[in-house]
Amino acid sequence: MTEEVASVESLTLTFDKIDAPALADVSFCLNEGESLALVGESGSGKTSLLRLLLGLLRPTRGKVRLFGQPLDDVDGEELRRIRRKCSYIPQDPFGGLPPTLSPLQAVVEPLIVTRPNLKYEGTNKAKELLSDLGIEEALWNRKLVQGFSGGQRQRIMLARALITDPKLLLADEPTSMQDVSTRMDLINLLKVYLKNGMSMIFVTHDLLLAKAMTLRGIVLYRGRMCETGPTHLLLRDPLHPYTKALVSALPKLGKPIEVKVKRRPLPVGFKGCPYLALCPYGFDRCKDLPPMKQLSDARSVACFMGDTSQGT
Amino acid sequence: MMRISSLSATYPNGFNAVKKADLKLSSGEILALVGESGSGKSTLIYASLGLLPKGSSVSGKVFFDDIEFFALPKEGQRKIRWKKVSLVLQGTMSSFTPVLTIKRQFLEAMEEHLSLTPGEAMAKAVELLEEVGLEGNFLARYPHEMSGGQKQRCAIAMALCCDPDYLLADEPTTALDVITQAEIMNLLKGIAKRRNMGILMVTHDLALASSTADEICVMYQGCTIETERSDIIIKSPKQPHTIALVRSLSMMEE
Amino acid sequence: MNTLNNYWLRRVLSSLLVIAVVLSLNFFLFRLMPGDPTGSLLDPRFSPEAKQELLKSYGLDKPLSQQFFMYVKQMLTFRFGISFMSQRPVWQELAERLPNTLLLLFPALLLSAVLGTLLGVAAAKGRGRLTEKAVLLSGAISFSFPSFFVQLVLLLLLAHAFPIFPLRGSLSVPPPTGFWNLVVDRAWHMALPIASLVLLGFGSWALYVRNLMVKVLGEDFILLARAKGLRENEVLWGHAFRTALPPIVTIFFLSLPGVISGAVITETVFSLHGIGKFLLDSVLGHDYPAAGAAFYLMSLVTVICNLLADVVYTFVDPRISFRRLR
Amino acid sequence: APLDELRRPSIDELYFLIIRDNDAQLLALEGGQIDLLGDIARFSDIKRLSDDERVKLFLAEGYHAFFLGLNLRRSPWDRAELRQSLWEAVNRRQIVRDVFGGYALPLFSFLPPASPYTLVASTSDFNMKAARERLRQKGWRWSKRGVLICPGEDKPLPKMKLLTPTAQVAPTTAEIAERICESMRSLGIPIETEPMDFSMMVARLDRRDFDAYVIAWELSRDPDSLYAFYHSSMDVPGGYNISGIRKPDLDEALESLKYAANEAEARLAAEKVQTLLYEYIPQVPIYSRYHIAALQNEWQCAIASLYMTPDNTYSLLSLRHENKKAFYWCLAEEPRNLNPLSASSAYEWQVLSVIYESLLAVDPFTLEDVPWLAESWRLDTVSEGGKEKTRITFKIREGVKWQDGSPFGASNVKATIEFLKKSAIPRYFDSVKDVERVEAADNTLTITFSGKSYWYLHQIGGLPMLSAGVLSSLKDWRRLPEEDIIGTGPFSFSKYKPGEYVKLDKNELYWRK
Amino acid sequence: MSFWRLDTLFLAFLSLLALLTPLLGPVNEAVAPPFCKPLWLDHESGKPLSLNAKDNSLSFTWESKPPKTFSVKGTVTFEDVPKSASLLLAGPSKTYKLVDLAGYRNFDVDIDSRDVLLKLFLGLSPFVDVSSVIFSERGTYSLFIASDVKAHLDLNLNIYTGKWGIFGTDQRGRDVFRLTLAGIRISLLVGIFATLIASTLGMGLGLFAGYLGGLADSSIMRGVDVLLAIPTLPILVVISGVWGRGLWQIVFVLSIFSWMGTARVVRSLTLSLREAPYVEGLRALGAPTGYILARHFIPEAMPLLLAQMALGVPGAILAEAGLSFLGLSDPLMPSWGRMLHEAQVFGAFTGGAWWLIFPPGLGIASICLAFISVGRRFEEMADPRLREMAER
Ligand SMILES: Nc1ncnc2c1ncn2[C@@H]1O[C@H](COP(=O)(O)OP(=O)(O)OP(=O)(O)O)[C@@H](O)[C@H]1O
Ligand SMILES: Nc1ncnc2c1ncn2[C@@H]1O[C@H](COP(=O)(O)OP(=O)(O)OP(=O)(O)O)[C@@H](O)[C@H]1O
Ligand SMILES: [Mg+2]
Ligand SMILES: [Mg+2]
Repeated sequence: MTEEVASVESLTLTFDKIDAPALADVSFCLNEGESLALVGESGSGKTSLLRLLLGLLRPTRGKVRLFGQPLDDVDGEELRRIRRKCSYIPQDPFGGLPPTLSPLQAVVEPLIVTRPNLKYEGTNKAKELLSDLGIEEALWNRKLVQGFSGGQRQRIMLARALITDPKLLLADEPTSMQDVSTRMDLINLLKVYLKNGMSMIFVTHDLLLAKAMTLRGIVLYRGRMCETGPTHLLLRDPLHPYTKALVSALPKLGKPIEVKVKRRPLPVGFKGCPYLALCPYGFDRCKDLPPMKQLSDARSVACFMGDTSQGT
Repeated sequence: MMRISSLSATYPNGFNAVKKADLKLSSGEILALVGESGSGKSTLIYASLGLLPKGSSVSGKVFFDDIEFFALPKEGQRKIRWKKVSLVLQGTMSSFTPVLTIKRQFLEAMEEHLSLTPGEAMAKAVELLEEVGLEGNFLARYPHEMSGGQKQRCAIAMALCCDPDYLLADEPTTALDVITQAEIMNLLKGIAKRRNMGILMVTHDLALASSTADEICVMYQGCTIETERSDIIIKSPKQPHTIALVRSLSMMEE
Repeated sequence: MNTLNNYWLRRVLSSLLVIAVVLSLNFFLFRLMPGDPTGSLLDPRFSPEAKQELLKSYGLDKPLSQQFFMYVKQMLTFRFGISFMSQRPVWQELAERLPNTLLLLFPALLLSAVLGTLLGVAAAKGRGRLTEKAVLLSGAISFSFPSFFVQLVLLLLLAHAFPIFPLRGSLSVPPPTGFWNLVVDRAWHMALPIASLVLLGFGSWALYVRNLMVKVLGEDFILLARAKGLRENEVLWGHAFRTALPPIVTIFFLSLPGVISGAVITETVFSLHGIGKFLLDSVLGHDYPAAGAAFYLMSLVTVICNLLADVVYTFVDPRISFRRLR
Repeated sequence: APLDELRRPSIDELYFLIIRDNDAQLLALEGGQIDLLGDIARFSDIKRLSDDERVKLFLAEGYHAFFLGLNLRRSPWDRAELRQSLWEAVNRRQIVRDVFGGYALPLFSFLPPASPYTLVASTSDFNMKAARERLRQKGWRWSKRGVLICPGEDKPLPKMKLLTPTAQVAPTTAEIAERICESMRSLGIPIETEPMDFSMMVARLDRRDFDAYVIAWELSRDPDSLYAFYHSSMDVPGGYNISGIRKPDLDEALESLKYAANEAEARLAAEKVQTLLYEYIPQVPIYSRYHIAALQNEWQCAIASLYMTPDNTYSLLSLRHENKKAFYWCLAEEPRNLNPLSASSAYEWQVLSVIYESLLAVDPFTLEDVPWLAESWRLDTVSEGGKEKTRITFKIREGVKWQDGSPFGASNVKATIEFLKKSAIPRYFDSVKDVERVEAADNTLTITFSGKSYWYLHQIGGLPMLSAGVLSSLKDWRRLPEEDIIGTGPFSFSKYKPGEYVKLDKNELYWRK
Repeated sequence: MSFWRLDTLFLAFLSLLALLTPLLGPVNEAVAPPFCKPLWLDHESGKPLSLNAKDNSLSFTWESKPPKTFSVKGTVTFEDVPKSASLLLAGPSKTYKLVDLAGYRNFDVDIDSRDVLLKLFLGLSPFVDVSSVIFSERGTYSLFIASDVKAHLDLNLNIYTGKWGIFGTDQRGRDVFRLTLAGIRISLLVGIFATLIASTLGMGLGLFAGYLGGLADSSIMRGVDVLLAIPTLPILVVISGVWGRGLWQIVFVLSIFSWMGTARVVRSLTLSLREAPYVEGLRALGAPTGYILARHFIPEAMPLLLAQMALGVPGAILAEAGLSFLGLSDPLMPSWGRMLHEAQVFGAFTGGAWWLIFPPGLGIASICLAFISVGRRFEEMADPRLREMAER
């Protein structure tokens, strides 16, 4: 039996001043050892979802469970105990690291926090991780405020996340600033961890990377899930028009990108399918919200398109 | 034409991040700067605009058209910034002043360099925001109320607001989904052609570089080792480092 | 939005609570203090009966609880009664002193904050240069001297040895006629006290602002602001200072009530008729109505300043949220 | 006599400039902003001013007296020989020289030196050897550490405290207290100062909760302080017999002083009392400060004597300046309350005393009574209902006008006295409480007292005269509107700008021509 | 950057002195007449004289400018009650009758040139300086008795030049130099301890209030409000009345009433800091609140705090002076603040007695400067941003 690591149920989040919800009705479940890719439009609520999962934000509606515990009910030490099984890589490498520490200190820190008794081994492990991630030894003791490149910072954040051997890794675009070869190294490193039973939620815009890293993916659009399924299928055989667009927009070596987006104006307070604005198809029915439709074990899609093929 | 000739930059701690780099960016063209992380790409950009921390030393020359940037007095340098060349920083997330609204941060640049009425400036800002796929009401937000990608798009829009002749963009699309990224790239390309703007774009995405850029420049350990037309460099990379780069990309695609 | 309203509602309510606590503390503290108001009227020819008569005429013979209710009523209705010492309405006493103190402290606080801020910013701007060293040194010196030392020396120098400024008071005697002459006269009299307070006060501001600014100036958004080709002043003030502003504002508001009670020495040295000295005198003289009212007002000012500090803080720092962290 | 030559003042405007800080006062005087500065206490100031050509300094014996008080209810102060030794153990001269630079008198009497009733002590001066010797003879011993042991006991004296005002309020007093403690310690009395807020100290004294204290008094010309300080009936909570002396023979002498029928009797009684006091020494006199005042040299014709510096009303009447008509007088404290009924501080009276006048005045040269609003008076002891009573008949001066123009007369005096008695105003409570009857006819005023005492004359003669019109419209004696500050004096109230100055104008209706 | 710079050396030196001051012995005792100038001040005035007249007369020469004061003390015993007798002091050209001894067999002489009675007796104005009148000439002086019966005398003549020690004496004749040394200890103790306690309190409570938010925040901040809003003055009076005015009471009072500002400042810093992504990252790790506060907030707040502390020590030293001003400090505790205050009260400022003012005044100032400078270095150590040229 694999155990559930994290699950969310009809999660909705609205921010104070802003009308449109940052997340609407998102549900999924992540089992032990599984890794999940979160892809989606910029601003579609990926970061917010991660923060909700960790209880850093409180949902407007819906439930979050981490390791079987509903986060609403726990607080204090209990919450921290749960959190200690997780690691989080914030999206911003420039704000995400404590400025007054050196890389080595920053990497050891999570260990000190979660398992103080491991401090000594921690330093060795941190050194190991840092050199695995290609941070030269000369930089280990320089304070972070004194200047590191974006990629370097991201790698330090990754090392920081991995050092605790988390059960669940929540990574928010952890490799966006890496060059291709470093990225490969990181992927390989992460894969080792995944093999050892770590679960992961991986936010990325790089579908290829998502495919390489994860088995399952969720596509978010304007705070709503529009498609979920095995990543390779999502890439090979996208069902939702947005996923299709994403796949087709993938830049390929040497080929010019062809994206033709035509925006369709939507009335204010439009309640229907959020993608209607960009959808090349667009039916009358799309004025209603398409429900999430289970297509097979692992795949579901929120679009009326499947229905149309059945002749409406 | 923007030209960087044998530019070297050393940080106050003595680290020589850029070594005699040479670069040429013609108007109306897009030049992609690639290279492994830490190779000095960002430093090159900062250095060429004289924005390195105090105590750093920079040598070499940077020309914007015929103007030698470092030869200018402070005031002259200031006038060139943003008006002639603008910048998208790598860490856009923390490059907005946290306590000012986006609107303010937009307008001040335009106020400084363009003689527009506030109304015109607002209209222009809204227009630019819409072009990068954000609604006009984002102007009223504070930086912390936006997602990473939204900030990045804002930063791009802001970089365009004074119609600069050159745009130096440091990984401008890392936080964007591919569609938006494609839109933005199209936008930039369009502007480059239309307004004869030269764009220097740092990226790690060789595919993106090859599909958008006219030329690609590869940096390695602070040196610019190879500059070539993009289609050529992909097919026949010369330098070993470039070869490795291209190879790892094709590996990814599998 | 709702949570925010809630927050302010609770904030105001708890401020009222603070006032209530302070009120009762004030009352009981005074009565706790050994001694009684007749002490200051000691005269060998008074017989014990005359003394008793005195207590009775002040209502001090009543039980404490009754006195307390009277006191609370007085405070809440802002009718502070008659001062023991002057036999005049306390309101009148306060009203005639308040303008002087305000005229002294507000400009002084404002000027020292402004001067200190300017210098602090200049120091941060001229990092590592002579300007910074000069500001740091002058700031430290300004902070290091006891106030009456500096004020007396200033008085001796600028009012006595070189009589540029008047020696005492807030008005010439007899006062000049005509509105503008009065204004000029007032300004001339206040110049030295205010200048001395500014001299004493700007240092801490300068040191503090410089620290904040140096940190902010190292941030990335300053780089972008520079890259935008903004004028150096715009970068310095519009971005760096604006970001460093929230704690500065807090300190400003917090230092307001403190300086009022700190005005005693200045008021003595420059013979100004102000609240500070009044406070001290009425406490020492057990002038319950006067001291009670003065402290009540001070507490009110403090509480309002605290509230203002919070309000202004939320205005100047949009990032702030008062939610409870988990 | 110079008093007869006094005329209407030549000063048109009299300003009391309020300056509280000592340094500022001095600088203001030097800068010419004030013409008269009274009560200069710091000898560094005196020295500085004595070198200054522009000012003239005056020195007078005053009514100031500074005592070391003891609690006679407690051991060891109940022992007369200890108190007597203490008298000799304190080096008054040294204190006077060091603390006042010589500008004070070592005090060897229980009345101020200027008082006509003072009996100068024959008791000896500072003599530590004699002090110790007296104690040894009476059986006192010293412990190894030099602490005194009471005869008949085996433990040295316990640690004691000397109450003193804080250095803030009274720097010299605090300083002297330190020195006195040192003297007492060298005699073997283990004592330390305990500085405290003045009113707190008064409360401790009122509760009789103290070992010893130092206190300064501004006494008066009459020896009435003796009764208040040393009569056993005053040893009640809040009473002025703080030391708690209760001696029948002293009480008897004090009573005969208090109820003396005439001056001669009073003089005799006062002598008796003081002789007894020299024996009992309920408190130890330390020093009496000279009054020192400085006047700008350009002002002429000041009236000053051995007893009074020129800061008095007579001087204000006679002062002349070649071309100045405005006079600036330093006021060292805020005159918070310009109401003669409730004003209590000396600073308030500094102002009020030139506005209000009373029936009698004191000759600055002889300290004798001189006629003022009363032209003459007579003191009789009469028998009424089997009781000896005092009757005083005043002949009231004619032609005196209130500052508002209405005439002053015997009926006004009657109204004043009756108002004071009726309202039981603390300040005047004791002065009028024995008044039985007041009769006014034409310009004669007859007052009958329930008892017999020579001092009634001074008590009534010193009352400020208030206008009957003002009194009748007064609702609460504690509040006198500014426009009702109306006296008969040489100056009339014009303006009080709190914190800055009080301005008085020449009274054009003043009765002197 | 070396730690041992001038400021640290200076403070270390002061601390050493402070440790040694108990060796000074009692400093509160008078050693010379009050208000003596420092010895090195003017060289013209001659040496003090102390002479004893055992037989009938005493002669000496005075060859410099007039002394500050002189005194004659002792006893004169006549073999019989004299009808006319007086003590005379004869100068080169004039003879002064100091006291009339007629009618006494034994006479205790106690004359001081400051006595007003002596001035009046000499027929001088009470405001002249007798010694400058009598000793206006240079030459031979003699002190003798003129009487109709034989006299035995045991008189001491002391001539003071009004100079003493390195810094002179104060109004009680105490040695200002020794007082200054002793003052170091008090000022340092009060300054350091009061600030330490206050900043620790302020820091801790401010951090917790800001970081935890909610109830913790509002209750702590309301506490702060109350403390800020209660007038400190009567409390000071009451406390000093109830507990006395010793050193530790002062430290306590100063620290209890000075932590609120720090708390509020730290809280507002915390409020903005707690939204930083890396702090969020740490919370996401399940880091204990204590850890986050200790490892990140305290270092972040440290520069601010150290700045406050560096300013706080001088502040406390000055506040102690203020308390002395209100009479709320131990009069036997010779702190610098107290010395300054006493100097002011006894007219040293207008009297031009700058040697009383400058040692404590400059002492306070130099301690404060040293603290500020050391504080700044601590700041720089704690925060590389203040140290490095991190600015662009
Ligand atoms: N302020 C600084 N002081 C010293 N060294 C610095 C500073 N900033 C950057 N460096 C170093 O300079 C080198 C180049 O940094 P730069 O930011 O230019 O890299 P980059 O090519 O932009 O890398 P990335 O793709 O990861 O952003 C890195 O090794 C970095 O550690
Ligand atoms: N503090 C906030 N206040 C108001 N709106 C916010 C706030 N934080 C995020 N949002 C909004 O919520 C939506 C989701 O934001 P989120 O950061 O989760 O997006 P994202 O999927 O991570 O995007 P990106 O890929 O660009 O980082 C965005 O539209 C954003 O503008
Ligand atoms: Mg995001
Ligand atoms: Mg970079």
